[in-house]
Amino acid sequence: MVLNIGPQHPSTHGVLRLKVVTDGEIVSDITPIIGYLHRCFEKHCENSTYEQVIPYTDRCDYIASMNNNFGYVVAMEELMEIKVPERVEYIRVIMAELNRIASHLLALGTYGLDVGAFTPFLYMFRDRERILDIFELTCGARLLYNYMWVGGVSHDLPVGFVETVYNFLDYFEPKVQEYNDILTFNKIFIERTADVGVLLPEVAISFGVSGPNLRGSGVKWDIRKDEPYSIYERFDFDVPVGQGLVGTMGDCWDRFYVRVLEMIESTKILRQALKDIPANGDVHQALPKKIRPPKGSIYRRTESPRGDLGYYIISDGSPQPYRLKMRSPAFTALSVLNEISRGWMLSDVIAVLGSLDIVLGEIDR
Amino acid sequence: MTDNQEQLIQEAVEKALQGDMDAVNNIEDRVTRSKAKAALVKAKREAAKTSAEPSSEDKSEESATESKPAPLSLNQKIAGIIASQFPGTVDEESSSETHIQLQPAKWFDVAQYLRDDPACLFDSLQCVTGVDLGEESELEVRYNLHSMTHRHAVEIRIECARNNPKVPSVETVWHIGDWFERETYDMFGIEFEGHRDLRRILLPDDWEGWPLRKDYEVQETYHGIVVPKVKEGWE
Amino acid sequence: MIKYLATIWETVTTLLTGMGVTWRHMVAIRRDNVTLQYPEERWPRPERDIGFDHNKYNVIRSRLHVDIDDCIGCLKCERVCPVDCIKIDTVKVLNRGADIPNIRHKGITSFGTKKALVVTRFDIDMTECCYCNLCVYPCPEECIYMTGGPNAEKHDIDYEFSEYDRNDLIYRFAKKVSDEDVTNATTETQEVTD
Amino acid sequence: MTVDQLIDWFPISATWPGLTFLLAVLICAVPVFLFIAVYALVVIYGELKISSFMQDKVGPMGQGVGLHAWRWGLLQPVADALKLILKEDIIPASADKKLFILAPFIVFIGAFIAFSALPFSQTLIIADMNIGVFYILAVSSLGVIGLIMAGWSSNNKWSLYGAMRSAAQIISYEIPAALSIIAVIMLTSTMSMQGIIQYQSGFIWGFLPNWLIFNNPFTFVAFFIFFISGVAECNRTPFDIPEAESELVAGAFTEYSGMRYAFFFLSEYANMFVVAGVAATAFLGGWQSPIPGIFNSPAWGLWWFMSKTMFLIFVMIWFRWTFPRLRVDQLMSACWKGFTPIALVNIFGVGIWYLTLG
Repeated sequence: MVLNIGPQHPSTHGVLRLKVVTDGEIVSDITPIIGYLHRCFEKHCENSTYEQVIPYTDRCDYIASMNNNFGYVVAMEELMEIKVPERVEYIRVIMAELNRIASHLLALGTYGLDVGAFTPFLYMFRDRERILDIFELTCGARLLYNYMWVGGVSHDLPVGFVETVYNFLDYFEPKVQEYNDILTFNKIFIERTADVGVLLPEVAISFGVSGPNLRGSGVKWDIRKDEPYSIYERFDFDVPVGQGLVGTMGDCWDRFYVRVLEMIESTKILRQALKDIPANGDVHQALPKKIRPPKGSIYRRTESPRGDLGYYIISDGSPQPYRLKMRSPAFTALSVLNEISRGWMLSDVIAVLGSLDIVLGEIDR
Repeated sequence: MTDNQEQLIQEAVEKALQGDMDAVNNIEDRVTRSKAKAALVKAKREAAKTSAEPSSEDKSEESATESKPAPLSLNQKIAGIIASQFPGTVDEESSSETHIQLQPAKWFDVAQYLRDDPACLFDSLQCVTGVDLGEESELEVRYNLHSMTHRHAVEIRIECARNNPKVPSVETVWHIGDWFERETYDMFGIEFEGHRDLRRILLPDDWEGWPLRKDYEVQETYHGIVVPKVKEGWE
Repeated sequence: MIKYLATIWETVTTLLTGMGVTWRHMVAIRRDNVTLQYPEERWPRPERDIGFDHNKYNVIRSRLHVDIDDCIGCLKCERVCPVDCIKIDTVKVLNRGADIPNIRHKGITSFGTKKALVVTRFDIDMTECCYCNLCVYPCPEECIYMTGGPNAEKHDIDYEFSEYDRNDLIYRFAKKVSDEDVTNATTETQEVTD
Repeated sequence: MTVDQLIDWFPISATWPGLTFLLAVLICAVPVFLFIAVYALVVIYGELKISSFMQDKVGPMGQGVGLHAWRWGLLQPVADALKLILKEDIIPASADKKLFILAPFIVFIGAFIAFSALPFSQTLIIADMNIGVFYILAVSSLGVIGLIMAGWSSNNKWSLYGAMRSAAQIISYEIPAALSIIAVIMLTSTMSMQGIIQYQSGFIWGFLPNWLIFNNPFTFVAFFIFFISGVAECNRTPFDIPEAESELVAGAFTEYSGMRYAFFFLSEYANMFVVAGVAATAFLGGWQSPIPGIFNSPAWGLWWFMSKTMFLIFVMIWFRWTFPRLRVDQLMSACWKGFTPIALVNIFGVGIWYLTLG
């Protein structure tokens, strides 16, 4: 029987249609059909100037838009060889890590929903709201910020920002233990996710999967550590890797638990960054008046909560990018869905789709 | 413009170059002051260009490989390996330090070789970018390869004609190639031979034209719906 | 057999810890209730000064507002807007900086620059605006800002601007003046006022 | 106050026995239906509030100008009920009309007629049959037929999935429920509900009320087996796979709307009450008071029965907002590999305990 888990479905994390061929409950083939949310991001970028592209990068992966900005801005600064003041680097790392925690909270919460647990979703969203309040404090917006510019940031940190983030961190760390109590080590949750959708490391690499999905399969690859950009080499944090505590290595539970551990790592980075952020320094100092990068091309990857977020920018000296390609991690994660959920039951397809943590805005661009 | 104004600007610009800006600022007439400033900026830019020239060559190695001690040699090494294995595929003159230019002909075997050769071990295809090099010039596909074990990356570019662009598909070498190539086909119309089911991935299947080409015009209506939505009372 | 009993034991204990968590939340509802009773309790607005040189400047992405008297029609905001949702038409004035009373045109802006253009049309389509704040930065007169922007005390911050009709969301800031008033105000020779 | 006493009470019972029987049944059925309606509103409100408290929310509070949900959201369930009644009843074009219309009523009847055997208090029972428990178990499996009809007739893949899953689940969870009731009947040696409760009067081991749950460890486990398989029978979490929101949209009721959906809703809550009622009667001593000596009048009896049942329903709501959902094959393996063997062991255990300790 061909079943359409259609574009309008409670658990497809966006506008995605899965054509599922099933006999009885067992799924034999899945073809994801995407493109419902295609907003011609790359065509828009070719007709807008370099600073106008930033609000568009926000809207690709709308759950982690700080990291999208960060990726674009790091690529541009390397193309134009701009050196950004210390304070801006620290502000950017703080914002990116806060956004990573917020994005992981959303991923874990909606995954609880896919598996049927309502309450953890609301606990995690309550904590995510606190991070959004911090963002609203800094740049006024809660979800799509247009905060990081090429060469600096739009606003300096507000008065009392560091204390607010410290309060949040003290509030947040015990909460992670609460999520573990109610969801991670819940036997029904383990039953639903252990040994389901096992992703082997070689399959993951050849499918270009990256980020928590790849680390869940045991491959220790994190761009913040292996190809350090900005000032990530100053912070010591370790890269959590799936060990198969419950089921085999690389199953849904591992991907879930890697995200939980990654949130704790992000709090470690935040504490170190907050400790030695330089107090003074004008954030607008390195902002170029007119962004006209020299002719040439660059491909730069950064670590977004979903994986390797790559920007391939080709500039021909004019204020508008000649060609801008965004390599989206969720795009590759979705391509592996068919490979790992063949032969499982219908409710497992939903569980595997949730564990891959895809965002359709980024897949369709 | 009177000559004393000109010579006033001249000496104001020299003084400003040595550092004291007030010579330019206290010219009371607005017009000459703005001209002086413009002249000053032009002078500064020439100065900057001459100084920047010598430093730009050595910094432009492949950005993602600064972890390798000898950045320049990686591309040469890989290009050398390819040239030795598949003579005649690498055209030297157009591959610069950051990328390797290849002929589309034997690209599939080169890709296979790049993945399996112990020296390269490029096991992950990071990104496939289609590029339209200009109104009437060719199209180009750029592959960014990365090796998880050696932790090094390289960029390979393949040009193909504009009228019927053909590039061999590497979908069987790296599985993600399947979707990347479908997207490049969807946006540029580059045929990837040997691809399992080459059809549009993002746009609806019966969409005419290749959107990201430079000479692309949006079709008027799609199934009767006017494509460029114009709001009334706005223009 | 032991494994069978172990899974039962593990199931019972983990389920009970989960129930314990929800019980604690249920019992402590008065302490950590999160919801806001909307019409009575409103969302607190970030009232604070972020240390900019403007007085009491706080950054908030609510509704765009334009002090039309300060607008010199330089079209910078129109050019920088990524979604082109700002439309401005201007007409040249005979002599710079002169007030034209019958079309309520003020010659000097609050920053003291003399205006050379009459802004006949300044429309912002808030349905297309993407709240990216890019138009606020380049404005030389700082006349376009999100309410609660640089001169926050003139307009208090409001974020409830939903309308029943979509066209009401197109804000027209230019002064309501008929076209021929504008043409004859700016074309016939005027005696120099200053 | 049972139906037979009511029949004798009628003067014309001799001349038209059929009419009086009909009248008596009507007189008993209408209050039960009203009770179910009011009880459903209370439980909907309870579920709203309890689930909100568990999720750090305050739930509907009736804020805003105008009536809205009055104070503390008390009118919210009324608003829900009105919404369901006033909404348009859509019958899909390709649906099998007769079955589609009939399905909700059969599901509701399955739950509704089980009320006749529930002992609300010493005197307040509609029909004190001597096969009370057996009757309830038999009748509550009627609902499955209604669900399958609903799933099949709405001609939609999702509801077919939901119907098949719910059929498999309800039928297979009747086995452990029945087996744990057998353990009870072995002790009380009567199947009539009042008889079971009478058996549970007096003290056991000194201070404990003589409820069957404290009788011996096997009946203690039998209580949990019965309760959990009861939860599975009314498709509540962690077994709510038939109408799993995240997979099957709404399972068998995807195509229903308006009044028909209200009936499914009502029958789910009625089923919850029946399961909680039987569990309270069989294991928690129905209308017996926790301190056996005092508070034993019929009025108190009603209070004790309702409070025990309501507590069990609270636990069901508590389950729903804490646990994730089991997969279908895990559900089946839990039933056949988990509950049924333990229920069988219980029966032997109770037997041996009864023989040795008397």
